[in-house]
This record gives sequence, C-alpha cells and structure tokens, in this order.
Amino acid sequence: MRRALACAAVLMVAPALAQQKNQFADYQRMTAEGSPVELFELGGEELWKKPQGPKNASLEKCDLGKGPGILKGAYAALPRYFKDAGRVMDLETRLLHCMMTLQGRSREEATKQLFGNADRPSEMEYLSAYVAGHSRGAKMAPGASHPKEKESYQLGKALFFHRAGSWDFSCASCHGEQDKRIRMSDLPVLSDPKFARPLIATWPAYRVSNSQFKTMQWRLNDCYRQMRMPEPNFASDSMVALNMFLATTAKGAEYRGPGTKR
Amino acid sequence: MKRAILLMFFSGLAFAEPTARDVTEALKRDFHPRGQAKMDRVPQDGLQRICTDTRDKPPAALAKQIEADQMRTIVFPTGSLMGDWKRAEKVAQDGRGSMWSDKPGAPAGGSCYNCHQISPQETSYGTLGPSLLGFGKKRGNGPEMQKYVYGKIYNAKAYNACSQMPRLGYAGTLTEEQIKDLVALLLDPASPVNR
Amino acid sequence: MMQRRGLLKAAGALLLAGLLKPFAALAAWNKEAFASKSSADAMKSLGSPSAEASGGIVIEAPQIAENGAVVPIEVTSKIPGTTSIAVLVEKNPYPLVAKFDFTEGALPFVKINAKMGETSDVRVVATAGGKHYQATKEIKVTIGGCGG
Amino acid sequence: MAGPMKMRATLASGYTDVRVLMTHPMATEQQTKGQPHFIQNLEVKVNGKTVIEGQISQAVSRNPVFSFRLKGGAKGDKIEVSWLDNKGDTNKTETAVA
Repeated sequence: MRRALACAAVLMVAPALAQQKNQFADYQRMTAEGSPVELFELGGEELWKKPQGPKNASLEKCDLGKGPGILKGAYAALPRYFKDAGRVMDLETRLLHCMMTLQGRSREEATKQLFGNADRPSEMEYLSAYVAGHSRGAKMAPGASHPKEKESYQLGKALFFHRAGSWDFSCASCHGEQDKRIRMSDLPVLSDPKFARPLIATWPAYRVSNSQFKTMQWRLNDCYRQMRMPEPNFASDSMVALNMFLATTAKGAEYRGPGTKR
Repeated sequence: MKRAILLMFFSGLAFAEPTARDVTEALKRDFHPRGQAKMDRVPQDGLQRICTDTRDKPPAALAKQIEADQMRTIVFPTGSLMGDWKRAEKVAQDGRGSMWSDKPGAPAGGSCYNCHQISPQETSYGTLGPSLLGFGKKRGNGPEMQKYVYGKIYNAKAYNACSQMPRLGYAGTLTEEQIKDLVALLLDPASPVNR
Repeated sequence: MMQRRGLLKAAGALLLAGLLKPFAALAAWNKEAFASKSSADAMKSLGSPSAEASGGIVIEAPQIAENGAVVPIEVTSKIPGTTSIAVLVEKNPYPLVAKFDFTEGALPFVKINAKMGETSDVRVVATAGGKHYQATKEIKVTIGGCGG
Repeated sequence: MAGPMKMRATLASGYTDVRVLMTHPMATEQQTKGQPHFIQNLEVKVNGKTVIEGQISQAVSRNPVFSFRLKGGAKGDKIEVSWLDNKGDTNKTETAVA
C-alpha cells in the first residue's frame, strides 16, 4: 500500500451535515461503532491517577476550569482564560500546566514525547482521550467573556487566514471552500459554524489508518508541516488561539468525542 | 502584539483585529526552525501580505501588477518544454517536498493529485483545482500552450495573483526537469491524460 | 514447609480456574489454513473444500473503505444449525482472516475489523449440519489522505 | 505485559450483545520483517462455559474490536473473554451482563 500519511484534511465522523454525498458515511459509522478508542480513555484514566514527578502527585487535583479534579464537561468549556496562569489555555496546555505545578515536573521532561506512535502513545494523547470522554453530550462553549479570550479568538481567526511559508498556504487554502477534497478526504470549511461543529465535536480522535490517537496540538502541528512552515511551539499562544477560533466557531455543537477517524 | 494591547488600552472597544504584521510577530515568537523549514519562511512577501489582507480578492489593478511581478520570476528553459510524461506520474503522485520531514536535497514531488484529477486510472484525486483530464487534447500542445503550462507550474501566481496553487518552481520544490516532465504529462498525446 | 504448601495451594487454584494451561481445551490454531495463499487452499485446510452459494449468509460491510487498515465486516448466518463462520479476503496475501466456532450458547454472528491490502471480494464460509455454504461481497479500498 | 482490555455486555432484544476491545499490535510478517506478533486464539465464556472459540490472524486490525451475540442471557451472567497470541502472551477480561 502506498505510504499514505495523514493529511491536513480530517473527515467528520457521524453523517451529519455531509457537504456532498459522503460516500464514506457507512465506513465512518461502522468504524466508529467498532472503535478501540475507549482503550485510550482507559490508559488516560490510569495516568490521571498515577503519582508522578518530584512531588509524586497525581493529576486528580488538576483544575481544568470547573474546579480541582472536576472532569465532567471540562473539555467542552475549553479553551478558556485561567487566572492562576494569567493566560488562555486549551486542554493540552492546561494538562502541561498541571504536570508542572501539581507534579513539579520540568517543562522539558513533561514534553519530551509530545506526540506518540502506535506502539507508545504519549501521555498527552492518553490524557486527552480520558478528559475529552467526560464531555460527551456537553454543548461546546469555550470562554468568550474575558478580554484575553477575545484577544485569543482574534489572533486565531487572523492566523486561520494568514498566508505564509514556501507554498503560500493559510488554513483557509484547504479549509476555505465548500465541497472540496484533498485526494478522497472532504475538506470542511472550518471558518463556517455549519461545517466546523460536526468536526470539532469529534476531536481529539483515534485514527484507524495508523492506530494512533491524535490530539488538536498534533493536528495543528501536522497541518503547519504540510503548509511548508517551520514547526509551531507546543501549547504556544498561537496554537491555543487557533484552537480557540475553531472551538468558538463550533460553539453550541454537542461534543461527541473522543472520535474515530480515517 | 504591542499595537493590539495599546489599542485595547485606549479604545476599550471590541478588539481591533490583529494585522498581518501582528500575526507575523506571533509566528516569530511561537514557531521554531526544524529540518529544512527555517524561520525565514515566516515573514510574508508582498504577494502573501496583499492576498491575506484582501482575503484573496485584491482590486483588479493590483492583481494585474502582482501577476506581472510574478511573471518576471519565471525562468523559461530554452527549446522544447516537453519532458518525459512517464517520469511525471511519480512526481504528480508524490506528496513530499520542502517540508521539515523531507531530507534536504531528496527528490520532491508536486502533490498534484492532492488537488487535481490528472491521469484517468488514479481515482484518489482532489478537487481543490480543476480536473486536468484530456488537457492536451482539448487545448493543443503547441509552444504557447507548453509555455503557459510550464509557467503555471513554476509560478501559478503569474497567471492568478492569489491562486491557492503553490509556486512550485519559484519555491525551489520542483526542478526544471520535473516541471518539463509534468508539461508532457498534460500535453503529450501519448500521455494517459490525453488518451 | 511453607514453601511446599504454597505450591500445592497455587496448583489447586489453577485447577479450579480451569486455566492449568490456557486454551488447553481449545482446537489448535489452524496453521495450515492461515498460511494458505489462496482462499481455495484455505477452505480445503478448513475442511470445507467446496461450499454452496447461500443467501442465508448476510455480510454487512461498507461498499468503499477509506483505509484498508481497518475494514469493519459484520457477518450473520441465518442458516439453521450454523456452527462455524470463516471470513476470507480474496486478494490478501493470506486470505483467511478469522474463523469462529459457535456452540449452543451463541448466535452465529460476528463483527470484526479486518485489514485489506486492496479492493477485493470478502468471502464468508459457514458450516451448518455438516454442510458448507458461502457468500461474497466486494469492498473497494481507497487511500485517503494527501500522502504528504 | 499485555495492554488493557475493555468489554461491555448488554441485553438486546432476544440476545446478549458483547463488545470487547483488546490492546494488541497485531503486527504482520511484512511490518516486522518476519517476526509477526498477533493474537491467535479467542475464547468467550458465559458463566464458565465456552460458547465461542475464535482463531484469528495477522489480518485482523491492530487493537482488535469484536462484537458477538449470545443466545438469551440474563442480567448478572458472567461473561469472560480471553486471548492467546503467537508469543504465548495472554490476557482476559470479564464483566457481568448489564
């Protein structure tokens, strides 16, 4: 089989709002029904409760925005502004914060394996699956009132349309026009709530093509790689801003992840 | 970001949208070089700046000027511009080239099938760009058409200022020979595209 | 003294759990069938060299799969007295994917995720009352993504 | 050490629906250049009695997921699923019918 790596385009899971006749609707429904994604939620639960780092502490007191250790609906309310850190954070950024504060781990150690592989998924991937699973059914409602949240949204929106890099791409180059495909993968217009909702409501997700669980920070990282840009810093303000723009555009969607994708 | 903060302080109104310059500052702060993808790729050139600011719809006069500027970047080889269409299929299929994950100097591809239908036997093709099936048969393959196709692949923006098609020659992704092979893939009567 | 009693107790526990040697009671893994390079050879090694086409075998699977690494295939046998179901992918290097034997307590049904190297027929062979039946369904496999 | 398994057994109309997820690389000969590593035997038991025996191969997807249907069944029945791979590793999980 030709070496076909993942690409910028991600397909939505449930046959909601298919732009054109989605010929993969059956395939997506059946793979989602028979998906091993719950195994990653199990792995995440283990890590959430596992004492680690110099302080030998677990993450069970991590405040994801709804109070220390509160998981229910927490993912659906991210990204948001966190007073204790003085900045807007998405899930992975906040998890990293808890690893460094609660567990006393250095940023360098906690981020040494950010993106895993089929044999060794990363902590962030396991934890993202576990935390996201607790928002199933919740309406997506990222932070929108705090000035820093507005600023993050504006930066994310500007980044989405910003053309740069050797191939002059912006996110909108691929995710800007309706009913378009890269190869066989549909390209949802992510700046349009109608198309953003079904997609953003199913990330992070298990990818059947390589048996890996993928997070949003990975998704943005891999997009910029294919945009022929230099590499984004993990959990930087720009990546959080893009996640804020996408989550805000998808505001109101019922979260159905962690999802299963091609 | 300084400007945005100042604005926020004074205006107290809803946030002014960050300008392309503000975004470039954010990219410089939040990205790092990796492999062949260095930070010199971050600052926008004039074309990228104008297309970003006008959401790819620059005023006609400005578009014409951009296209003229871009046309001057194209280096047309002398003689026939038709290479070997057999070699071109692989270039059209190959999605690598100019990424941090690609070894510098390793042969690059054009990712053409990501956006175009080209040879009839490949069913996994994209639709961001028009179908190129039967291109040579429909449009002929004289020197003028060869020049147009070569130029379009080398620098698509010379013909359409804010096109989404990458400037594959100008960006250094494809070699002269690879572009001539792609010209043959589209124009050579023997190519599956024209059968 | 303690050491010996410990051993006796452990052996007893194992006997109770019926797991003296895991899967001891089960039929051995049919190496020959799974090593067959054609579905005909695999069917021979499964002891069902020929099988009569039957509408009683229902194969539910997507017409087109976006990636061959995971192709969901659901099989239901409506043939009374079905005791086993085998799933084969014709064009795989080793066509036989899986075989299931059902006793009294289970319905002849299974859903699996199979790997398919390319577009191919999926062949299901069911055994009921000592006779063999089969059905096929084509599944197209494309390579999604942009190969970047 | 084998990775986690997860199983759900729920009463459906006239049968018990069993869905089991297994962590396993299911690595093929080609991927491992001759050192395949995959589950070979599966066993499904209800209250200690074997009801399904499965023999599977390297052509089953990584992290296998199976659905089975057991005849009848009542709340509280004990369902056990275990696997054995070609390197002798085993794992098993059990649950009560919800």
